[in-house]
Amino acid sequence: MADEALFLLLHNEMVSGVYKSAEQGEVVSAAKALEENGRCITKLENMGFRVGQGLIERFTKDTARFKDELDIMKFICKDFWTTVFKKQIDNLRTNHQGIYVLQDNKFRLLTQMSAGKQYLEHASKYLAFTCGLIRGGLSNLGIKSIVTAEVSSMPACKFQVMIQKL
Amino acid sequence: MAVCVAVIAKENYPLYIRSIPTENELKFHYMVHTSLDVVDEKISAMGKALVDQRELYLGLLYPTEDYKVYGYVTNSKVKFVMVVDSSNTALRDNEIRSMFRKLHNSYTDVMCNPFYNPGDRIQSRAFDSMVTSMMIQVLSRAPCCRAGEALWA
Amino acid sequence: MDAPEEPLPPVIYTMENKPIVTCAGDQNLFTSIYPTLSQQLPREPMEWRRSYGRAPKMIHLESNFVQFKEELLPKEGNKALLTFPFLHIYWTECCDTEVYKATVKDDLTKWQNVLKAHSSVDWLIVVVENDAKKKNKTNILPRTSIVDKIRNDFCNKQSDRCVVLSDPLKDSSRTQESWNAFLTKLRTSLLMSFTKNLGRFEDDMRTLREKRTEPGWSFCDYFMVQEELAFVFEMLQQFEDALVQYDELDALFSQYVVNFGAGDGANWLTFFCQPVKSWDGLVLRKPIDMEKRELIQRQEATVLDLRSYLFSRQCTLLLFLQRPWEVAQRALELLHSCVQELKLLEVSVPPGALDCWVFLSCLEVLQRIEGCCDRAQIDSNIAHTVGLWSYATEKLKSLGYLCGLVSEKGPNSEDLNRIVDLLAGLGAERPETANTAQSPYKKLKEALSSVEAFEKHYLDLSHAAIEMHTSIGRTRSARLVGKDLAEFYMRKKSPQKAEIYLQGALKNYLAEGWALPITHTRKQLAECQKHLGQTENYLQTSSLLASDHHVTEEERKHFCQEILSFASRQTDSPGHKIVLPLHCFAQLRDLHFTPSNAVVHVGGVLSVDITMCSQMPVPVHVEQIAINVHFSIEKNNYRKTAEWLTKHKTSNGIINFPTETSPCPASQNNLPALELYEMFERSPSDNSLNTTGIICKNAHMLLRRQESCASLETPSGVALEGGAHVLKCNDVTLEPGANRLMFRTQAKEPGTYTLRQLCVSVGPVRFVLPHLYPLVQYDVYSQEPQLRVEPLADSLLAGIPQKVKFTVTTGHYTVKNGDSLQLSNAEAMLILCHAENRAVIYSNTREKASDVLLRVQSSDKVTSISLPAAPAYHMIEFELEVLSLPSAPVTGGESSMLGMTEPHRKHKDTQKAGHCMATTDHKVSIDCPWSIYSTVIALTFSLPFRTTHSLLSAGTRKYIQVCVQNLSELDFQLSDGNLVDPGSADLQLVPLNAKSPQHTHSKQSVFFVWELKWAREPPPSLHCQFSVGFAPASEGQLSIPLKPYTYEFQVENFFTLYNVRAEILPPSGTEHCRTGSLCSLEVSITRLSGLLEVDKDEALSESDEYFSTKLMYEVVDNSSNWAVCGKSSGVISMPVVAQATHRVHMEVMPLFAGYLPLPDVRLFKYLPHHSAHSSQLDADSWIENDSLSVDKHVDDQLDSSSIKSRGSVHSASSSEHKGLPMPRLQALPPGQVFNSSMGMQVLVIPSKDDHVLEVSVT
Amino acid sequence: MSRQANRGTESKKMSSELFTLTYGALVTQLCKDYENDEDVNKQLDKMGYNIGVRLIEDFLARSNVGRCHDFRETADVIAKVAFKMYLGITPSITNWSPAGDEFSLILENNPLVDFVELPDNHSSLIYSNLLCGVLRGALEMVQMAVEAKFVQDTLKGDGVTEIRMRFIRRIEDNLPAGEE
Repeated sequence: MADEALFLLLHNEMVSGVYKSAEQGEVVSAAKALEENGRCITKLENMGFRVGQGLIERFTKDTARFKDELDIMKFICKDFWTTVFKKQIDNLRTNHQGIYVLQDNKFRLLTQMSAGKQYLEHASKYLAFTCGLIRGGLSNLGIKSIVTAEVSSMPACKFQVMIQKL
Repeated sequence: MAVCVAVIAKENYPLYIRSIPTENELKFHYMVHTSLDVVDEKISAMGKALVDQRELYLGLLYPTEDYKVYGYVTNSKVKFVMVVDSSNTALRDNEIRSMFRKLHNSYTDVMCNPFYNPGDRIQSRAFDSMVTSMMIQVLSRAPCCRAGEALWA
Repeated sequence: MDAPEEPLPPVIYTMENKPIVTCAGDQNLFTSIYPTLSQQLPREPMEWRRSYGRAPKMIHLESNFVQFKEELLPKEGNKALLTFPFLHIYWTECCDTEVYKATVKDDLTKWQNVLKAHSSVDWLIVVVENDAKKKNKTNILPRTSIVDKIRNDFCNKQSDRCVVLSDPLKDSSRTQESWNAFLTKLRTSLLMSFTKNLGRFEDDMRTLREKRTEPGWSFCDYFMVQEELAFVFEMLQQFEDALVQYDELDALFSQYVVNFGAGDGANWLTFFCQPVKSWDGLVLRKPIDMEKRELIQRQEATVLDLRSYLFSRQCTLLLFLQRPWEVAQRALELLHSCVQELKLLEVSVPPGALDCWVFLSCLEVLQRIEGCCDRAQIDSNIAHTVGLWSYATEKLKSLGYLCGLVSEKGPNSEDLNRIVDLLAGLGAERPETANTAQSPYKKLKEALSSVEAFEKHYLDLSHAAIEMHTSIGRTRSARLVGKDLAEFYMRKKSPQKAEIYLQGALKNYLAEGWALPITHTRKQLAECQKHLGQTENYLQTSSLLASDHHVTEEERKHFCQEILSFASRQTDSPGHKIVLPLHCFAQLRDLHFTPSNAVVHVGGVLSVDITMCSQMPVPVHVEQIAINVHFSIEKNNYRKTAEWLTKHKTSNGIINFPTETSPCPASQNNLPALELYEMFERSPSDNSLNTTGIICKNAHMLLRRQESCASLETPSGVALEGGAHVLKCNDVTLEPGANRLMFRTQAKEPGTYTLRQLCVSVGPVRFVLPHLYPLVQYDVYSQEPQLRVEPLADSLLAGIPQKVKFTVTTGHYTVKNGDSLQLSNAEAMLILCHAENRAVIYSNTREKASDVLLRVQSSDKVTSISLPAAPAYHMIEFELEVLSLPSAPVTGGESSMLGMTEPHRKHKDTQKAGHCMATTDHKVSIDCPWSIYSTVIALTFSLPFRTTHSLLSAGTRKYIQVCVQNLSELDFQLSDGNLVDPGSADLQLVPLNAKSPQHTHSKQSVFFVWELKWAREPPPSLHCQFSVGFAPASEGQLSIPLKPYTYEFQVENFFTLYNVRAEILPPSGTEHCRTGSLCSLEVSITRLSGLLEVDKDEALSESDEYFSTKLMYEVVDNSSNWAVCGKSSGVISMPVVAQATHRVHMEVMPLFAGYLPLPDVRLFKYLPHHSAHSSQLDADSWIENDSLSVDKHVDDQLDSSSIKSRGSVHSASSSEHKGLPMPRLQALPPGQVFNSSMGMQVLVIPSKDDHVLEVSVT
Repeated sequence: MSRQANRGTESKKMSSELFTLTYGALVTQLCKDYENDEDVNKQLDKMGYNIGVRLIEDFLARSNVGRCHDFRETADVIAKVAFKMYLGITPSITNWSPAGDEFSLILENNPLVDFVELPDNHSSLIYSNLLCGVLRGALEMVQMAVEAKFVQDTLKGDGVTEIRMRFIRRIEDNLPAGEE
């Protein structure tokens, strides 16, 4: 059993660490800055991806084989989310065409930021890692996907999963 | 007891395959590779099955004169294949299961090693020694006459 | 007793058996009933409750009715269940008490005693009633009397043992009822008997089994017992239960074998361990194989016999149960385990015997199954049968190899012997298959009969197996069978047939990345290709194997040698080239250019270093390594290069090539990487952030992408492309592992060169890398020679020597000795050539190449600089000193306007001017040796000084002041400033300056003053020439004498005509002026000279020798210390006579206390209006100006209050004579008026009452 | 950013895998970003420090331990309370220096390195170096300048993992700014 506080701080430190190392490269233009930003996001996402792969491998060790895609998504929303964030996804929607929207009304990594607009612009930094977690988890279960995220009122946020049809 | 242990990636290439040194390993590579046919069959059949039947252990894939080939598939679609000497008739299903569990646990640890790159061949020392233990492990259990129990079972 | 004898049916062990029921008593009666009975009995099913908690079953009972005989009753115990009578029935239709007493009773008693003797309690007495019989009876007893008698004679307290059957042959409802009652009774009693007796039997059986550890216990005996039970179940059509019996026997036996393996053998087991003499496979065509059964009974069966028999029984039952596929599956397990058991029990089996047995068995099972299923079923259940097919194939194969049927020269004598022995072991064919054409027996016999026959059968089987595997998607298994087939073909020396199978398998292994199978299959393929003489393919495979680490060192060397020897062999026959992919021979690791930015000028040398990893186990000598280069003329290849550098190159200019991963499919995670970005969505209204998030830029690509199972098989048919541009390096020996190769090239045409294809030639063999990736390019550029001339300092100063830098970029031009630059001098700019000028030559990359003396010859027209010889793409740099002769721009008289009269105005001007230096440009045209056109270069020099002058007056005495301002950054030494007026002779300029040279720091000014003296009437204007020597303060002494700095200007009408004096007197009776109290201002204007030239203008009016001129005065106080009360200006007519004076009195009021300067008094010429049109405009403009200036105080020199007062006047006047020409005012030149009270001050003391002050202000 | 927004009483325990794996991902990422292991070690220590200076706040708030009077007491709190609370392990405290200004924390099992197998090319990587940083940063916030370093590591084949702590000096009440 580890303590949550430690994880939250570690995560914060990773975020600021990644962004700090990016700042070393002086920002030239707005476009460049955005690109740099993108690189940071991607880096965090990749870390999350690797973690997701590992976690899902552990968490599904003793579960029965999954029936189908939806079965897997449910697992992510319930068991996976609970083990990682100590709560379930509040709402899962899908168009049955390989797009799923996972909504968390009180996302753990955002609750530590005081709610309201003032930190909104920083919010996405704190979602990247989790996007990776989801993508990594899914990919390890054999589902290639793209995971994006969206926040409009903290600490609620949506993760969108686009499944790559094979 | 196991004469060959293999871990096979989602994409069906071997992540790890090791057989007892005394035997010609090529034979086992062929055997394991061929067994994937049945693994695929079982997995696809499994899709339709009910939850309780959807266990990870696939059971006996196919027997040959000299060997029995057992299969197991993780939720991450990684397959474990284990070849056992047929003469080892005393070996029971639940023993095979428990061996697969050990494999799975050990594999999970490998997956969690941050320096391991998922999809790469497995070179973990821990995993290696675990497999070794499976291969040299001898049956401690004396083969007492189980006939009585066998009847009316 | 004349009843016909019921023949005893013989006991045969088939499912035709029925439980036996004996019949005693009236045989004729029974015979009459029998048909109905035997037909009615099975009609209704009956529930059978079973012991041992086994599920109850509904069964249809049948039975085999036999005449009662004592010997039918089993003696002690009952081993043979089949012959066991489960029920005994006594039949009678007696209805006459006499008859009963006389015969029936005794008979019954006898019968009962026999049963009792054998303690059999399953009996029934049936009394048949017939109305017909009764008819002719006289003394009728109550119907039931006989039955009652019987009941209490025999069935004490089990009355139900006696049943009545009424009119059984009638067709009435009553008959029906009694039948039903009877049948039910019969059934139940039968079942009760079963349960009882079977139960007892099973108990005995169990006790027997428990004895199995005791010495002398025989498995075979036990086998027979349990099989008896099985038979009964089968007889009752309880196949499940029957099967269970056999499975238990099976399990029991297996367990014994296992234990035997583990060391504790039961001695009875040794019976089974006799050497195997017959191996005629399973027999499944008859329900029971009696021969084998007897063998077991006689304890002479071998393991094979036992197993065969057991399985045949299981098979039969399974087929009854409609489970053919289970038969197939069990069969396979059985065959495998048999082989194992024989090993375990160390039973001696002649070589090949087992193979025969298995082969036959497989086919037997398959045929048996086919016998009872239709095609469709079979096809949909291949998964179950295919195992047997391939097992059979395998076995036949090994038989073939064993018996020398797979060699092209056929079996030898000992092979033949072996065949004979094997066939002997089959014995004669079984009768039941004797007339089936394709019986397993026949197949085997035939297959072993000849090489051809064998081949036919083997191929049939293999193809069947492959077909089946593929049909159910077991491609891998199919491949494997295919490989066996390939091996077979190779043995048969027909590689052309083998190839496709090997290729197919290899493809599959490559796709799934199984290294060892790949290697192994490749080796086979290599052999195959060699036989086929497919040189190219063979060499390719060889190279792959030579570079394969799963192959032993020797083998690698061997395959490598194959290539080399081929190469050496083929050298004599040119033309024919063999093209192979490079990657299996060597791999490109990295590449880097010098210069590292991969940009060279035409003619420059570029070297390319590559690291190539040879995969070969031995050093390989290579004639040539060539890189084809694609050339494209690229515009602006600089930009391109730049971006290319950033994209593809690490700073050190090294390009790394991805190493081909060893056979591990590229298919996994080779997706393009995600490109995520932060997303900010602002609300359109106020652009406040309302959503942030993460988006994926390249989602479309990722999602569209299909999972490609990328085979690693390189596309053969690599095109060898020839190109004009090739980088070569010849005769290198590639050591195993990393090798560094260097290519040098001299850059020719400018453009972009892309490295395309790399080709290594070993004899006629070409190892080709078709495309270098990532993109590798270098750029060649060409540059025009050019000359650049630029000042060393940021700006050049005129007048003093300045350094100028010349830079010649040679570009493609080579500077030869004698080449020179011809400068055509500009007259105002000199080129100072010193004793020695040095030129430095740099290479393109800015390294100093050499340092040479520069010759500069200068004539008055041209200066020629002879350049040092310099190669192309170099730079020559040298410096020259130039001097631009200073010349102040001639400043017009307007600057003389800046007089003492308006000091503040002057001040403002200087501000406006700022500190920017005046500049002069000098154009120099230069002829360069590389061009027929001359280059024109403009050099801009700025004047270090700015000069202004002013005229100063003291009464009639006049002074000229010259101010020299140093604008440059340098400090200067100014010496012997001098002012002359060459024009007027009699005028002298008396300098009032220090003789010593003056030092002026940057941004400082120096002033020079001269007094004007003249004897007679002064000239109306002066033409002054100011000159001063100067030198930079820093330099000690200069190479050349510098020209002095000169400045020319003009001064006009400087002679004083009027003197103006103003005076303010306190109000009478007071000693001082007070604020707010009116004081009187006395202005007196005095003419200082008689009529002069300058007076001659319109203003001048003459009346008989008496001249006067009109002047206008005006009192202005712009310090607004004073309020001018009443009229502040006026026009006077001034007599043009020396000392003529005009006084004016005015009233002013001081607004402040203290020493106040006097208000200004200004004097203008007042010109009458009879002059031209223009004048009037002037006047208008003047008025306009003033009235305008009232509104917006643009002109600070006019005091608002005074204007107000004056403005009113004018507005009046203007309204009076509208449109009429107005008089004009003309300012008097500053020199002409001298204000003697300038700078005077009056003491004003504050008044007691302030309110006046306020008044005055408003 | 307000750290530890919710000082809620709700269980703060979570699957240690998440933490362990996340840390692993971080380390490997750093290994990609920096050429040599020394730089990675530095970076880890620095990040640890930043975590430490924040963690102490949470620690003091949740474990109601008062101000420690001497280094020994501090050592106890670290081992028995802090490690227990955050990593669920209780290292033993051993070999005090005679001066009482140095001691060792012995970790029988270090949750950070579950599953980890160091590849040979990272021999000089101090995998768990973050911990040293955390200790340093946290103690600095309570006016203690210490030095923490690994002297044994199971990853390197040692029997146990040992962190050596050395007390440097007491810091007067001018708080150093975190190495932001």
